[in-house]
Amino acid sequence: MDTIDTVEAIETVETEVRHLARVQGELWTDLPTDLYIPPDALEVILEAFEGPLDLLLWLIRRNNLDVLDINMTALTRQYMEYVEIMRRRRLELAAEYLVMAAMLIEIKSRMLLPRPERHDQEEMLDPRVELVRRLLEYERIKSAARALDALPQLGRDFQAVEVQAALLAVKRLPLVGSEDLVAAWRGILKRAALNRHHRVGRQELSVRERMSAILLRLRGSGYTPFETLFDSHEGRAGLLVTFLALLELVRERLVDIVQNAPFAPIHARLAGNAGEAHGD
Amino acid sequence: MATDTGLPDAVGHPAELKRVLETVLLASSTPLTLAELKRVFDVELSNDVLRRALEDLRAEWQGRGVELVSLADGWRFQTRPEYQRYLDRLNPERPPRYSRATLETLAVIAYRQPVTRGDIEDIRGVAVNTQIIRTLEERGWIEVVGQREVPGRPALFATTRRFLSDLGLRALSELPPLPEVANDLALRLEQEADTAAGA
Amino acid sequence: MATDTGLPDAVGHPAELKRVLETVLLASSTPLTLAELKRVFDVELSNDVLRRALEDLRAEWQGRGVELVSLADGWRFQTRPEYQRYLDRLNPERPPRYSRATLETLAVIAYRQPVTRGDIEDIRGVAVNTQIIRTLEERGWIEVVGQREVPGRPALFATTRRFLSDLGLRALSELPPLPEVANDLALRLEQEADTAAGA
Repeated sequence: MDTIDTVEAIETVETEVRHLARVQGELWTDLPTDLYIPPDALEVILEAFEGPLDLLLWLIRRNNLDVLDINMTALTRQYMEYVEIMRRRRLELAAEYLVMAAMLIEIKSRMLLPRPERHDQEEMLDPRVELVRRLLEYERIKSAARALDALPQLGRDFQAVEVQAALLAVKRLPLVGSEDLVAAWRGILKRAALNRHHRVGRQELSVRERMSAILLRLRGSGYTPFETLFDSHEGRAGLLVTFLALLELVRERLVDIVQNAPFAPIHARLAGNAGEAHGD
Repeated sequence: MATDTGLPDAVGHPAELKRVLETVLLASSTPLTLAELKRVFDVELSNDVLRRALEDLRAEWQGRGVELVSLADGWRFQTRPEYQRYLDRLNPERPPRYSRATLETLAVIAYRQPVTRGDIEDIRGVAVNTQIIRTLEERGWIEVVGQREVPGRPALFATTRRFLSDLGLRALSELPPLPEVANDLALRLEQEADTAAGA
Repeated sequence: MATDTGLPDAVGHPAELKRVLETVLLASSTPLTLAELKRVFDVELSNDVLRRALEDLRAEWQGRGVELVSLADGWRFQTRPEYQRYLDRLNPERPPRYSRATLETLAVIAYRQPVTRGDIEDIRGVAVNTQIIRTLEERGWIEVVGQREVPGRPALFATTRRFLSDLGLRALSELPPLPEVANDLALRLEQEADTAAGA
């Protein structure tokens, strides 16, 4: 399975390179051996590889070399041809390609030397081992990269669901409690150092609330019979609150109370009432 | 019956048409118009077919925490307001707070209503920003209940029923009585005056 | 039976518990952990009760275009890949595919974490472009988890839970397995050593 993966990977790159290297109607399937290469082709070849390891793997597979028993002479020669052509074309050659070239030459020359007698473990190892280890590790990562890319990916192959909140609920509104109002009032008093403010008690609040209600009631109504402002179901306390509210409204010149003649019906209306239609 | 993707043909099967609509609408962050929804299908669908499928889908979602709604700019799924409290617990961003100026303005209107802007400014000792009044009006907590008959006929503000219910009160008289700060203050001033006199 | 919000008590009613879970999960763009889901309810729920409700919910959604999945960083509703073609028609700009260099860098970090930039360069044989690291960080797929205690103290990169979730996985162990080339190599190296020793 893994071998198949690897072979597939190589074939993919190879197809890619072949495809990319189709320049000026000519198909570049082999690494160039002559000196003339259309610069465009070389650039695409270069771009098709992720680096020297990638290039080496491609060369190995293309030449049917055994990764575990690389013919260093053949590999080094082909690699150097490639690098040389790039150098001649003055293409910007990543330093890594040259470092790899040096490494290949070193391995090749060490292969030519007779194996030293058993000194220690290090010395006994084939000089190619480190290169092979790196090539195989890189090949695995290449294959892993493709496997990762094949996984379904959020945003590309599926989407996260995000249902919006109802429009009304979208805006978070500040929470206010009655304590906050008391605290705010305390702040006002502290700042102003007012002592003319008397205590606002429950009784007075009922009156002020009723004042607002009466103003709303009278708005747009012109003259309103005085007694209709009272609700007998409220009981004495309620009636008293309404009466006090009316007195306060009159005192603050917000409401006019009119009686055209003694014992005639009493009417209330908003003070001034300019611009509003008169009911009577 | 099945296309190459292994999905039944959406158009020929009302159930699959609904599944696709549901999926597309759930995945979209913005409302989708009929025209946009049509684009999703291989085959041209009539508005009628589409609308019927959407109505069916809306009915299917009845009684759940998310509902399909038709808005001015298209159809979308949205959470029902009743479920907002659960969402809020998940995302416990600190609730926004009103500024001190806003709270003081609200307090003056609540305790001294009906008041004009001038009254509020007198009591607070500073100018009242128009934005503050607008914020409170938009919240539905204050309203204009009349004008004072003085030059300029300034608007008189009062708190609304909504204000009371949002604060969990039945009547204004259920607001806590203002503390004896004024008395404390008066007392302290007197004491200070005494101390100063005695010194 | 009903609370003041008019909603039945979610905890006492498995159906309502599921409705709330469904709503909260549908409304969240990021996966939600059990701990986060617990926060949603007034009453402390056990992991078992919660997990059972989630499994029920997942079963309820079977066969639709949206599925409930359990990921590295929690539970999430997401569209099934089979429905992507419909979503693509609606929104034809597909996200760009990552370059081979980016994917290889990601693979090194995913399979060999924690790694420094130097480690990545060793494995890939080329310098790692800063832009690649930034792209992966911005996607929220990799993060710095520490420094290696060597001169220069290079940053150690690892993949995030988000990376796993975005690929539909719960744990690193669910990543596609690396091909086992290494065994061949190990064998070969042993043989080499044997041969050398025998010579």
